[in-house]
Amino acid sequence: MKATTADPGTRPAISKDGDGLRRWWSSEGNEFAGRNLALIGVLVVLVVLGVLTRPDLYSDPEWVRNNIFTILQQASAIGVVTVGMTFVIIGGGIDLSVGAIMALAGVWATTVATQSFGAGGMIFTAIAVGVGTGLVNGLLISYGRLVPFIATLAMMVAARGLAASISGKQTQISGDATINGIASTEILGVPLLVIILVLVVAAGWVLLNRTTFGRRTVAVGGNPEAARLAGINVKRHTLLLYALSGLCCGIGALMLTAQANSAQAAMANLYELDAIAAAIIGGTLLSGGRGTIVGALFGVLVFSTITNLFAINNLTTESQNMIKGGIIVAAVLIQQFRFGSLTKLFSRRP
Amino acid sequence: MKATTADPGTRPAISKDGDGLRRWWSSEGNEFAGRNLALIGVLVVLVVLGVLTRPDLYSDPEWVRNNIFTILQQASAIGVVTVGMTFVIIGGGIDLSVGAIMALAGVWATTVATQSFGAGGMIFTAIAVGVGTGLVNGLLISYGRLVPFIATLAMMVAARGLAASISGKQTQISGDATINGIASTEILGVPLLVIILVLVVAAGWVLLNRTTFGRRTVAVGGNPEAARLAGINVKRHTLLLYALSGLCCGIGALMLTAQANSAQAAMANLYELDAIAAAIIGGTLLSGGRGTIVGALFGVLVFSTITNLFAINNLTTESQNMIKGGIIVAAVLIQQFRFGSLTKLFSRRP
Amino acid sequence: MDENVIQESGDGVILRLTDVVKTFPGVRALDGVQLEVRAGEVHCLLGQNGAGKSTLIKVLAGVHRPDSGRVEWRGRPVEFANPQAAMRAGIATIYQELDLVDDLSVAENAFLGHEPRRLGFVRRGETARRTRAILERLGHGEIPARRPVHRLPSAGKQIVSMARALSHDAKLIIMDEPSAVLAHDEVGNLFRIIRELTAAGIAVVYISHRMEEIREIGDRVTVLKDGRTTAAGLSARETPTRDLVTRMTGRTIEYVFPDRVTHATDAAPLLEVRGLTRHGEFADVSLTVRPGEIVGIAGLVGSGRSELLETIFGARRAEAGTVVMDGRRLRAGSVGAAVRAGLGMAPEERKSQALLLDEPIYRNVTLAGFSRFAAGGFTRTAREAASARAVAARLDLRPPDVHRPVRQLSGGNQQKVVVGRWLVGTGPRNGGPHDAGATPTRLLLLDEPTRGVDVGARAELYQVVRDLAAAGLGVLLVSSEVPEVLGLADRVLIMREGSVIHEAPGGELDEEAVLDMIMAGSLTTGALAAETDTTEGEAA
Amino acid sequence: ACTSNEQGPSTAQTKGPEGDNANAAPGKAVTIGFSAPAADHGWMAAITNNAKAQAAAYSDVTFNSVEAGADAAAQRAALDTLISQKPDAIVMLPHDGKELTASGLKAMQAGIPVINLDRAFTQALAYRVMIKGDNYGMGVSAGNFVVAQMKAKGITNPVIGEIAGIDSLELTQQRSQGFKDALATAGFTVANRRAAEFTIDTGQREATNLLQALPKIDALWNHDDDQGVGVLAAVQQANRSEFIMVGGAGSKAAIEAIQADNSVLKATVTYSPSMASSAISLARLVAQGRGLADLVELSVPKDITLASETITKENAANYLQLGF
Ligand SMILES: Nc1ncnc2c1ncn2[C@@H]1O[C@H](COP(=O)(O)OP(=O)(O)OP(=O)(O)O)[C@@H](O)[C@H]1O
Ligand SMILES: Nc1ncnc2c1ncn2[C@@H]1O[C@H](COP(=O)(O)OP(=O)(O)OP(=O)(O)O)[C@@H](O)[C@H]1O
Ligand SMILES: O[C@@H]1[C@@H](O)[C@H](O)OC[C@H]1O
Ligand SMILES: [Mg+2]
Ligand SMILES: [Mg+2]
Repeated sequence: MKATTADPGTRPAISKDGDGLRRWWSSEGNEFAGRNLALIGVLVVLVVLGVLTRPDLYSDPEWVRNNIFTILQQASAIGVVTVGMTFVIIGGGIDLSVGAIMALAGVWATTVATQSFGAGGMIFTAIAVGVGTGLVNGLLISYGRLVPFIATLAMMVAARGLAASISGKQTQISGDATINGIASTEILGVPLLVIILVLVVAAGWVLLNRTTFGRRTVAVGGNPEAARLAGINVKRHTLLLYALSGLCCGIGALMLTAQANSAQAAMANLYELDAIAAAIIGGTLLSGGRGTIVGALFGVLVFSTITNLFAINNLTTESQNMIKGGIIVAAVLIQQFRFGSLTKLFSRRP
Repeated sequence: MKATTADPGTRPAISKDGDGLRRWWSSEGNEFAGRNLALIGVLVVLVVLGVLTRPDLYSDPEWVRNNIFTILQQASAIGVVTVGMTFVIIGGGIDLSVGAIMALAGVWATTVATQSFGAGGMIFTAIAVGVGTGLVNGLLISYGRLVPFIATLAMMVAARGLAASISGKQTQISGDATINGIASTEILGVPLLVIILVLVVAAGWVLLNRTTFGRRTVAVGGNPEAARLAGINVKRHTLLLYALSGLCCGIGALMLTAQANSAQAAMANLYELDAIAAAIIGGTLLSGGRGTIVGALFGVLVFSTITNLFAINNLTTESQNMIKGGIIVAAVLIQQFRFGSLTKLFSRRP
Repeated sequence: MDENVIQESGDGVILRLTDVVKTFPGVRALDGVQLEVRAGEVHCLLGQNGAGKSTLIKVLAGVHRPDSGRVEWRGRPVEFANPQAAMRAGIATIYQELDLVDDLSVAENAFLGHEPRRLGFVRRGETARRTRAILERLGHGEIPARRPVHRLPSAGKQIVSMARALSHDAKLIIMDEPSAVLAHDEVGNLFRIIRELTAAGIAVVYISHRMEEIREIGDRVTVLKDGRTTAAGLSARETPTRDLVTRMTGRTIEYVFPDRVTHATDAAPLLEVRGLTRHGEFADVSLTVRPGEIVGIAGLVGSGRSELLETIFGARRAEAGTVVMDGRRLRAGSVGAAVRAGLGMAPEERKSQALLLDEPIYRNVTLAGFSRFAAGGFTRTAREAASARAVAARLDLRPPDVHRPVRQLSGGNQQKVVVGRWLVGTGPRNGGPHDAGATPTRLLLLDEPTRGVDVGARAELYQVVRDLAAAGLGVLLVSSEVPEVLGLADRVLIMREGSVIHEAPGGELDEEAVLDMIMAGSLTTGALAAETDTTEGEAA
Repeated sequence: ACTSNEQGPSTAQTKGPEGDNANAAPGKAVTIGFSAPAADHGWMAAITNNAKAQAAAYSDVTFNSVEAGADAAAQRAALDTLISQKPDAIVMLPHDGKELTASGLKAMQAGIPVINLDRAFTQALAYRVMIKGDNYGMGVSAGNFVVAQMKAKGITNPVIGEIAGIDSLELTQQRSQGFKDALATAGFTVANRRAAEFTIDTGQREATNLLQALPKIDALWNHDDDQGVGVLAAVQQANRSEFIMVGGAGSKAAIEAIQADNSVLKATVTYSPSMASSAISLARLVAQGRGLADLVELSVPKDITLASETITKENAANYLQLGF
């Protein structure tokens, strides 16, 4: 949908070309740098709140280190899925089926038949299911001309149904030590899940900002007609975007399965909402044409840091929810505020 | 979001406008008439499926009459909410908080304190809570410049939290005979709930198609910049749209409370998804600027007819879901097919 | 009624701007503008693309607030807080970019924001009736008042924009390049209305890049350059063109077409179109373009030229007929196939069909070619930017910073980006191996390439097109400006109601003859709206 | 009657440390961590409230609750946080026993005894004590009651309906299986089964659908008394009364209705959230290294499964105070 109010963010300041400092980490320009800085600010505030409310815990460096990894691990599977979602949204679409695809991929990968092929078979299955369902989404949308919202909603319903039917509505145990090990392995002291997240985010960043695929994504989402008249195969590209999202779901499903040592038709419930919200909070336009991977990651981190803050403070669910609503609003308002003033700061003429 | 594929409908051939038959019930023109006809076709197919699978039930006219009212009653609360949602979407926004607002309104209206004021107090409370939260949404979006998706997501989380806290997470029984009677009263053989639905849909249709408010909604969603240049107060209008959606939630909450003789913080779960899906299936563009109330009603009816079909055939949840996904896809494909050929039919030059 | 009497200060001035300044982040769009408009005159604003004309009128219309300076309206200093305030004060505006709502009808658009209403209900009959009256006045009574505007061609939309301006009881009407999307006959119609308006004492501020229009309709001229007034109150009829152009650009420009090169007519055709048909748009069109040849298509608005180009390019699927490029038949309805075969198209509507408004200029320029710069799928933006800078320099893009989002460019400069897309890498070779983005395009389809482009840049563009042809490219050009077609094309096709009715070498036709031919069909006035809305009678 | 509109746990579900009980004597001060899924309906809310109230009843217990959001992943994260704070024992009602077995193991390996509440872990290593309800048994009790009633009425080929809870939960499957097995002993089958979502509005919706699909029924089992409020509303709106209905879990409203005997609801089979109170008591003893006073053993037993009792008009008075 369209923002109905004029967004001051759509007309960013002009900067001198060469200013590397502001550009290096977000090739999309100041605006995004500004937004990301603001999100880092929000994260810092959340951590400070944690320190203030639980000085006892935060005084133990070992606990702090563990806590950081806890937050990151919690963000890992949803973070991977959010990368795919960000591509889809930048490309002018939306994917409501990510949670359901994760469940289907997880459940399929943990059937007795699949598990008999070992870790390789499970990984292959999860990825194949993810990419396959993503392709179906893409076909329905690009060649069947279904609205993305409806096509992926249908997939969401259908994939959960299929997952329930494959699993017989039972939780399926993963007996594979390699798969389960994904959740407990550390490499040089860093949990493997965190490493996977970092790799996927890095790959997503490169893909979006440094490859022709990324450029086509922006073009297709920003003005599909212009993209088409410039010779870009809009339909095929759209198809690929949903396949990419499906791929991320497959990876995410393996990560979740490893964490739970099991999979279930109801798992990853409403991940689509979280992923979309994280992408948007990170600065991706829901109407397509622009967005950032790094921002989306920060969006995910904001959510998992909030959850962590609530947990260490022992809040009841209802107060959690009320406060969470407030924090989301505050985070976005801060972002806008910071962004506005940063822009002014950067564009001030000597 | 934007359709990522070029829509050949954006520059349709010029057709004769004069065909009154195609226009009388949808002032928005052929295209919508085509879509609505197609949705009626889908409804007919669903009913025929019912007849074929359960001839025993369908042979009893009394049962058929009851069944029609059952379907309509089930569609009533969500139908009312969908009318508000359709306005918000046409106006370029989205409202993810409708389910949560309904829960909050329902729970607030059934507190012991409110109930002590009787039916009037309960109705007033539900409406006031609905409009109030809608106004908060609207303020955040129009004056706080939050993206609608994020603002209403925050409201969704916060309103459920508040509802849980008000209700102490308990189911609250409605002891008011007048309120509960809404669900069982019939007027001239037609259930009151159905009458309310019809009235709200009619009012919505008039508001959209015959008043300045409605025409401005189309302008604000279709081209906010043009609306602003034409002197429309886009911010205030946006605010009013969310208040309208909140109003519908308040009414819907009362209807749901009457049906369940109670209210609960978890009620109306995911109604937002259903309402958005119904609006879109009915032909409303998620990007704003175009939509029909009658289409949205048909969208709701398709969903409740599907549910009814499943129930009379005793399908398991998992097959229900798989088939439902398929039906949604098929419904939209049929619509497009019908729509395309109808347009051609109507626009063929002599 | 009294307060509606125009209060003129001594010399009939109703609007006076003094030292108006408006800055956007990083740009001083208006840098001390003076303007004085008298009641009942047509006051022309002249200036290069990006000079600040649109920004100035947006200040007048209450869209932008000036940073400093004074605006006096009918003798009183004013500051319009929003468009509504300006409208209420009696200033109506036709904006450069069409500002209509696609899904509202012609009548609803005309009266958007001030609908005739009763208790909140739109008086639809009244709205339609008043709209029809205005449309009649505009000479377009055939446009159905109840048709959604997205079903009108762009010229029809322009008429609706005008109708909207006339729907207000305005004392000043501002028109920002209204003729850019109008064809010859329509411009005549527009001028008739303007004369009616000024005769009634209404002032008109008129912006156009076409000198002959300024001469015909204008009373006085104010020239803007880089956000400053460089000349005010010149006579529109008497000031020599050379003078005006010099004040606009700071240099002298020969407003002439580059020489034609003669070339072999026996070369094998590059493009061969046979019997191409799309019902309701055009029928049985056949044409050829040889390498090095510029073929122009003249015709009225709505004669099907844009659809023809789009169909050749595969953006629309042909219902019958073939497109052959280099002896190989192109797959119908596939832009990809056309691009691979060496076709390129600069479409008619820049905003909806060509630009990524929020992306930087250079990425818009290289939109059709970034993959040719890429290595192994990885983009090389530095090279893209360098190449885009070269294009920007050739077309005199202002400002020339290619990292700026296209949205911030003035209308004419946006148009340069659209055309520039197909010039990437075609510049004078600097010999190096760096011409990675050299376009493989060998046939260029140009649809109204100079829409909104200023005199200076236009001359550059003509030269560029000639150079391309000289380098062996074929060009198929559609333009509603007959002199442009005649001056640039080697061969001219004339289209009327979807058919090619005449073909002749460019040198053998004159403007008069062409106009006669294309107008012959306009008697039916079928161009803007094919049929009248029969439901309206009953509804009224 | 808006009985359940009042807040607060019913005190009957908390057992104060009474003087004559050897376990009542305060022991060493302990911290008990607690984690249960977010409560969105009465039963789950009662679980959390009961745990809190029971902990408050002990002077030697500090209660540290981390309510974990919407799904297993969120709960896992909350538990990581809890484990890192090293409480003396953890009481955990997992979203899904299998999905959270790994977290149980992790806590046990960190030296924290885990009391697994209600939804069972898959490995014995993952918990010190398990206390749970009997989902299968609940279905059996409901089935047995229906069979007995049908026999008493002399109905040989009854039409039986079932309104289940959230269908993707394993506990729902177990309940349905128990119901089916018990019915099978008399040769009965379920004619139509709809799954609701433990909420009133979905209960009303699915019951309406089911009643529409079965123009005449003899018996109906609804898995959950929370959604039962909606089910009863639907029954009343459809003007149906030709059948008997059995509820599930044992809410106060349901027990009152059974006692009043003015609706189709004739019985409910218990699945009491009081198990959360018991879990806290057990956690305290385990953390303090004590056993159950009435048992010979010196430490708390490993597995406790509550019986699912059938509440009817006859015995309703006894259960009223246990209703939640
Ligand atoms: N919103 C904006 N943000 C930043 N710069 C802007 C914005 N709008 C206009 N500009 C800049 O202001 C200058 C004046 O633009 P303007 O549109 O007024 O030119 P113009 O005279 O109307 O040109 P044209 O003949 O091409 O329409 C240009 O340099 C343009 O890039
Ligand atoms: N958006 C539209 N909706 C309906 N009909 C259209 C639309 N655009 C063009 N047409 C119709 O298609 C035919 C050809 O129009 P087209 O725009 O191709 O003509 P053109 O010669 O290119 O004129 P222009 O100079 O406006 O581009 C006309 O009958 C016109 O009315
Ligand atoms: O809703 C309850 C469910 O959450 C619990 O696990 O079992 C009893 C049910 O009534
Ligand atoms: Mg301009
Ligand atoms: Mg054209």
